[in-house]
Amino acid sequence: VEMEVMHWWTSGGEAAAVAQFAEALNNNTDNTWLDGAIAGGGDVARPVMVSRIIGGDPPAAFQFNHGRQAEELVEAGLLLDLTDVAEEQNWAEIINPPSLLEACTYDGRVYCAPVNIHSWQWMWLSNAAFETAGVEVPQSWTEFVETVPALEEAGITPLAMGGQAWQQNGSFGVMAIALAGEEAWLAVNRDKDAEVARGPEYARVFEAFGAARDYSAGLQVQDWNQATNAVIEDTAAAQIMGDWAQGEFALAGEVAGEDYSCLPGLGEVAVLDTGGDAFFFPVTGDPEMEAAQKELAALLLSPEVQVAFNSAKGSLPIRGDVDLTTVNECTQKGLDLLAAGQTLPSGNELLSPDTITQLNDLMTQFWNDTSMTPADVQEQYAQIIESAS
Amino acid sequence: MAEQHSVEIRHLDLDFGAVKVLQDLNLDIHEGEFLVLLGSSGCGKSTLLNCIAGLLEPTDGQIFIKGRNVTWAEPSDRGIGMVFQSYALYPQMTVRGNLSFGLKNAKVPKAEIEKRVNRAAEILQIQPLLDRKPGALSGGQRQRVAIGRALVRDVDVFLFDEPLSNLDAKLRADLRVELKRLHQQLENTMIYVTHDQVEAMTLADRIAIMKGGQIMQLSTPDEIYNRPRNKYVADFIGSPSMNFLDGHLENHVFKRGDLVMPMTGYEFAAPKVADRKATIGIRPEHVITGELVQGAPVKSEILVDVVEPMGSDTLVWGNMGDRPFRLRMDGNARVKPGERLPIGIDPSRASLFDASDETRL
Amino acid sequence: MAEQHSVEIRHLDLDFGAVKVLQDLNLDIHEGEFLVLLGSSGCGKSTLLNCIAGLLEPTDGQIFIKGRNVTWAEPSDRGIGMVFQSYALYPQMTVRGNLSFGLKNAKVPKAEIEKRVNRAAEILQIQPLLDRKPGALSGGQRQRVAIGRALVRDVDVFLFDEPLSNLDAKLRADLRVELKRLHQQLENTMIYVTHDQVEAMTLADRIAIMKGGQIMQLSTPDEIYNRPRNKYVADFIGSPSMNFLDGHLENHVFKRGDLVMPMTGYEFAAPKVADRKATIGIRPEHVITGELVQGAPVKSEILVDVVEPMGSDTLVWGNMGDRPFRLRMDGNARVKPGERLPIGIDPSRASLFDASDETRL
Amino acid sequence: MAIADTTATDDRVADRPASAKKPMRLFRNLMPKLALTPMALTAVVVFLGGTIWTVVYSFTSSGLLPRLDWVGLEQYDRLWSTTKWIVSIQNLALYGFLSLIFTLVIGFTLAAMLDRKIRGEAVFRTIFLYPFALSFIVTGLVWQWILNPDYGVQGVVRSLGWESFTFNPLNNPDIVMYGLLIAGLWQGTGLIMCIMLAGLRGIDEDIWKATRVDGIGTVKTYVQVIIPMMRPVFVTSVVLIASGIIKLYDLVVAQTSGGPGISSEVPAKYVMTAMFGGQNLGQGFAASSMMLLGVVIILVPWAFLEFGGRKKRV
Amino acid sequence: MSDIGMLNTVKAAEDPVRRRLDSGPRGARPKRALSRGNIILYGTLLVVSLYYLLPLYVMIVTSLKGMPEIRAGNVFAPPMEITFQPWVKAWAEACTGVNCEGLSRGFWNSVRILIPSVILSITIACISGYTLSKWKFKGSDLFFTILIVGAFIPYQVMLYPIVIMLREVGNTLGVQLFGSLTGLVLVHSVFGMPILTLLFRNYFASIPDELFKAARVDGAGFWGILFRIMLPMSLPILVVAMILQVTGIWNDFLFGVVYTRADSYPMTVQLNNIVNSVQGIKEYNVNMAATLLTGLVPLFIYFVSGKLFVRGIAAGAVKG
Ligand SMILES: Nc1ncnc2c1ncn2[C@@H]1O[C@H](COP(=O)(O)OP(=O)(O)OP(=O)(O)O)[C@@H](O)[C@H]1O
Ligand SMILES: Nc1ncnc2c1ncn2[C@@H]1O[C@H](COP(=O)(O)OP(=O)(O)OP(=O)(O)O)[C@@H](O)[C@H]1O
Ligand SMILES: [Mg+2]
Ligand SMILES: [Mg+2]
Repeated sequence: VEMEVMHWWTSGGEAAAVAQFAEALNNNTDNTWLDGAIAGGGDVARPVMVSRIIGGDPPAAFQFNHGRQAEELVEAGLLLDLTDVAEEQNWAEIINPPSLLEACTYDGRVYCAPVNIHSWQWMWLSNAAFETAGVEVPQSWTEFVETVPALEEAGITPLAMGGQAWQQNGSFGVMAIALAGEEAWLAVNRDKDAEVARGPEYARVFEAFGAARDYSAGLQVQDWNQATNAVIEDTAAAQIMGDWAQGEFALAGEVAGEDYSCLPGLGEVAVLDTGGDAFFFPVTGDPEMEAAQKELAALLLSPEVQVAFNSAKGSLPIRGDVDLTTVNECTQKGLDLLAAGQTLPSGNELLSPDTITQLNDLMTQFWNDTSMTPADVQEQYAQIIESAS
Repeated sequence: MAEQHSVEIRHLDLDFGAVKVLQDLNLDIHEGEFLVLLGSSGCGKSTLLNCIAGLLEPTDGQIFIKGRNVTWAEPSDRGIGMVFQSYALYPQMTVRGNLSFGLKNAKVPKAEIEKRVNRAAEILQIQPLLDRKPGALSGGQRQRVAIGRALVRDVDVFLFDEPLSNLDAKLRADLRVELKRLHQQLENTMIYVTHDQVEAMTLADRIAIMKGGQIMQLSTPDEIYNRPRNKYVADFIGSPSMNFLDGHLENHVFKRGDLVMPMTGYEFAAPKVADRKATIGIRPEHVITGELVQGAPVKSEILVDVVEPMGSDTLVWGNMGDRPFRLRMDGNARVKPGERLPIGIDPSRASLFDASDETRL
Repeated sequence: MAEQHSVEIRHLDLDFGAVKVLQDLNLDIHEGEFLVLLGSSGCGKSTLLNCIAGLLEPTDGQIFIKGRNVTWAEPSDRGIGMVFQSYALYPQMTVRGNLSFGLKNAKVPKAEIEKRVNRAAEILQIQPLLDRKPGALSGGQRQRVAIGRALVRDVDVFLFDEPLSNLDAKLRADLRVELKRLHQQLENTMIYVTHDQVEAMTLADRIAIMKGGQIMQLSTPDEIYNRPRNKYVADFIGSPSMNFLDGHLENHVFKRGDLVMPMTGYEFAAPKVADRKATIGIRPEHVITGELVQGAPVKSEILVDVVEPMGSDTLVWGNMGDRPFRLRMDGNARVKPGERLPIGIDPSRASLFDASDETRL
Repeated sequence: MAIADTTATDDRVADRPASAKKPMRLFRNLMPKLALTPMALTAVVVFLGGTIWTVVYSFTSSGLLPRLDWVGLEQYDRLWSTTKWIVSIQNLALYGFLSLIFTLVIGFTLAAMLDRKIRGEAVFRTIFLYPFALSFIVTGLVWQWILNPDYGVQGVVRSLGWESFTFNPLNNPDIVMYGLLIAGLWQGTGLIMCIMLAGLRGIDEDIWKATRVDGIGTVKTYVQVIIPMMRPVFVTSVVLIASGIIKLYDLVVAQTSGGPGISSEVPAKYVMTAMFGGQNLGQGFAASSMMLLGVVIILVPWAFLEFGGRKKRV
Repeated sequence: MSDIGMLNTVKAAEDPVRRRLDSGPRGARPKRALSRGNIILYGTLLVVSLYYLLPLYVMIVTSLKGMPEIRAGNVFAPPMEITFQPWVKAWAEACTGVNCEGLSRGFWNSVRILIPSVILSITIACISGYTLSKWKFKGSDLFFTILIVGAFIPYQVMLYPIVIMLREVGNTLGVQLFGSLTGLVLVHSVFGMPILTLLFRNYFASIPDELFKAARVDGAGFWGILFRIMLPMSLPILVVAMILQVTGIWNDFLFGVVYTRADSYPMTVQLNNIVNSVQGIKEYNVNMAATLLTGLVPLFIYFVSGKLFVRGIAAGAVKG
């Protein structure tokens, strides 16, 4: 059958990765891949996917982030139950960290096939930029802060940040884990403890976030990869961005360790959050299609496909039992953390999209409004956490 | 009453929302008659015509054409043809197309259409124009095409809504005559709306004077001109309009200040009319001037204000005492503003109205 | 040249691209004269008026107003006021605003504006309307406001472009008289464009008949009516228009078949006119009918075709031999279509034209 | 009455039997009613129905899917306590006001200029109108680029030697709305110019002549005489502009994505983000309902004046 | 030379010195081509034209540059080396997801969406406008008022209700409406309706009632009058409607992406994918080429029918 698969992977590395899926499906099964790419990210693509499902003309499969985004679709019985595939393929065993499968499980049934792990917890540094400024490449956020005057002296923007809200909120999340510590972060994000959010640990995070705002003043770009590009071109020294940024470095032919460095957990708290993408399969009522969907689900998690896909995308595989063919320094750091179980669930899994939207707005507002003090934003942040479900 | 009525209208009411445009209107039109609906703007003439044509639905009442109740019939089923003020020719069709459109709609056979169009074109002398579009026709030619459109359909009743009012004076006069000639030739019933009284007087067999959605008088032009039923009609008909003088009727003698006018020769509506306040109306063209004043039954004089020589005759606008007074004299008359002009009045040609309800006495 | 000319036009040419609308036109208008420009549609009347007003620039020639060369002057500097066919009132301003707009713009002091507006309103009797907007005025009232707009500016020359042609017949007659009265009162020069000959005849001191951008005849209404300079003018003036009969002039006797008409009493343009083909023109209202036919110098008869009773008089459309022939009779005349009507002609009131160049003999 | 009776007719005023029966009201002129069905359905089902549906669901806590669990005014509470919504409203008000004024002024001025019997009118007209053919996505993209501080206007002026020249609206929260306005005007003035031009062409020539005779200058004539006469044209224009303003979304997304920060957020974008980003349909519907309320408050009185007033039946 | 101006006139031709004129101004006032008014007028128009043309210029220039040149220079500099590679890429090579067919993939889809949508929406609007202007019945204006208010509703708000309606109607009728071309065509017709109906209604209202009445007397019915009398007179307004609809539908992204399937995405979806797909630095030249390619159809229609557009607007929009 022809399977229409909707996703928003349209940039260079992403598209190459998706092509691996398509190829695998076309080669290994009787099904054909009909690509339904929609650029512009989840906000553009999600309404399309949801409309298609509500309208009774669902695609065969669609991409969502790990987490709570699809909860309601499951509740409404619109998504295909994959439990038999999961059991057959023994997903419970192979998926690492297990939180990923949990995120796909509702009432004990499995509804999605996770395909990759993305972690936000990285800072990318341009070795050349620090060299120009005449300072050592820092090994932690604290050290990075010390190099800022030298960088500014040399006319280099210390921190590259794109103008979109999710980047600012994401960076904040990274800094929160790194600077407030795992415990406080979980208290806020998992337990919705507003007192912690108002507390001193978080105050420190907001101070740092405010400082970061100043560091980034010299560069005005919108897209994350434009910011990454500034680091690649050494006009900016660093960027806090998820591991997908590594694809851009690779595409530009840069080598980890030589041309750029990476600091998981900002070098402060070595931990990864395990967000990522998963595929969901709407109920179609067509047995033939249902079989094909299950076939695809199994295929997505098969070792070869996992390797091919994640190598291309620059993300980490969701199974611990595969080796990526060529692994650079940074990826290896990530794999090590993963193997060591140094993981946290991602914000997407803990917070509702509604809350995330509110936080995005708040953070971007703060980021762009220099008259807003860290104290202001902390209070508003606490209020959002307070009202979050 | 043996005569066949062509169009009968019974108790017709028409409202536009709250506005009552036609009120309990009754009208019988004879077979072959040329009836003119005359009235000032907004009195409901077009509305009545549109009701007859079926283009407006009456609120109440009935309409019969040739004895058939057509109150709810489609316009095309009523046996009527209509000619509009703007002619409403279909601009994208040739004259031939315009003429044959109605027939095609009625699924008349091709050959028959051809025949009828040619006959109509011949009657109206528009054969050379058949392949032109309306844009390439003069006003008069358009009017003929518009008539032709009704003609080909062999209708019983022709309806005209101010068909001449867009034309200049000269053309209007010519086409008026042509219309009259056409009526003499076709002998169809024609109902003709206008607010031009010259048209009404010259064309009509009978005139219906309308006011406020009602018919004020329905008579021959002669009767309307000479024996208007009330002051409104008297004032409306004639240009310049009738002179009115208020006074008293005492014992069949009209008195106003110095002016004493025994109404000898005047045909009263009732044999004996009681004394009352009355208004006398004298048409400007019935005022006696020049040498004839000597022999006039009643004499007076006016102070001339404005003189309008019009070639064939001369209009004099003056004042009799404090009342404006108009009169029409011969084209050769030489009168100057400021002059005192002796005049004579013939009571038998005057009209006398009750001062309160304004009906003819 | 003792008399002051109010407006002088010298060798005026005006082209719209290739179309020559005015051609070497000369015209002198006297101080205080009421001059009417009369002509059929498209003959260039409005164009000429717009040139005088400065709204169109002539291609060549000069215009003088009160002896001043204003050919290049702005419209507002020429001392003219203009009244348009559509009145062109400013719809969103009150009547007062309309009247004072030009003055305010010319920075006339407030008090002075007030004074002039009131005076104009008084002359035109529109004081109660000063605070209304044009939309709430009747046609006649609008026309007065339009005149008032020129009046307040104390202009030397009033220009009117068919100011009455949008109105219905009755109102037209009334306003005509008012205009005439206004002219008697103000004694300004007025130039008035119309294609309605009744207006021209009644209003004008002199009429200029235009055709194809040139002036055909410039004379008093009387002269134009009675002694038209050529057949075009003769045909144009008078309604219904003049009857023309082609024939031969032999030794000052007009002959056409049976009809032999010695032109005794006719004022020839030249003392001795040679024999030639000629056309005689007889006005419908100059045809002698009824008992008077007996005494008429020339007798004939016509076959009646259509009769139009018009109240005050009756138009008869008939044929003399193969030529259509119209005549105007008394309102009481009783004539029937198909009847043979004896008529009489008085050569002294006829007009005689050369058959080839159509000028008056 | 008395007169009408006698004039009309004589004897047989006694009615004839009405042989033709009055047809039933509903089935008279059936065809027009049938023909209007698609439009009536659209109006009632889609627009009215959709609106009601939206309003109803704005009182629920619908998330990704519409669900009827009532929460009263909670969504509205939250809406009005959200900074982004307030900013959106303010932005829309600012943009709407300026856009309305400038579009009318520019559209009218251009139209007036083209109406001065100039050479090359068709060329100018096409130049002013062509942006209307392009989508907002394209418009936003191009202007984003022209306003790019490094490559665009600012960069060019600086490279010409004026180093301190600053024109960077898209990255300055204080003036970002003006950056949007520049693009919006570019896209939308052409159509209004066309409408105005058509309106000017409909003005009686005599009015112009009258003002010349009165000695009134061109500009003054436009301002004091012509513009007041073009009321219907302005009404049409305002309706068109206003309907565009309320829908302002694509341009913002393409040009600024609401940034920097939330400084160029607009209500339509708020709705979209709430519904699909935040997966909170209820919130989105509440915001939509507020927008609709605004529209209705402005529009309904006008619509009734304009269309309801003069009724006419066939 | 006493009183008679008339003598002048009539005898002018014979006057030996007929062109003798007084000194002083004569004929047309001399005009300087460069009068102050003209300089201001044309100057302003030219400057404003620059503002309107600038983006087009930038688009064209950029689309002809190579990426290195774009990074080096400013947006206004003319290309030093003209390359058509971006156009080729935009049309045939640009990738989205796994497809690398550029815009060409969407072009025919757009055409397939455009033609029936334009035809259907204009047909419905035309019939509705005609009914509303010439065959009013009680309540017809109410529908119209609702419809006009509908013109103000942001499309996004109607997204879900429409999805649900299409689904339900489709289920009732037993046809696939949602996700099919039919559904999309219906949606375009619905959202085009307010403005188009307004235009048609106003236009038909400006056609004299008498013409309509004449046709009724001639026995033409509802459709006969529409097709034989009204439509042949409606070219200008049809052009306006067509231009508005072609522009709107061709440029539409939201409906195109929501109400169709991946294999029938219109060109704008491809455009969005190209423009919003970010691969390293944005390929501005390809974006611009794609933009221009996408805009070509409506632009072409504008350039061809500008004059009719103004005429149609005059007839349909101005008379309220
Ligand atoms: N569609 C309508 N809706 C409301 N009132 C109308 C309508 N048509 C006509 N009227 C009113 O009905 C009255 C009669 O109109 P009608 O057109 O019959 O007048 P008329 O006698 O033909 O006038 P005219 O000589 O100006 O043509 C007028 O007062 C007019 O305002
Ligand atoms: N702007 C113009 N361009 C070209 N030709 C014109 C223009 N204005 C008028 N004309 C032509 O000039 C001629 C005279 O026009 P004008 O308006 O002076 O006629 P008129 O005598 O006033 O006619 P009417 O009685 O119809 O008003 C006409 O043939 C007309 O077609
Ligand atoms: Mg009427
Ligand atoms: Mg004229």
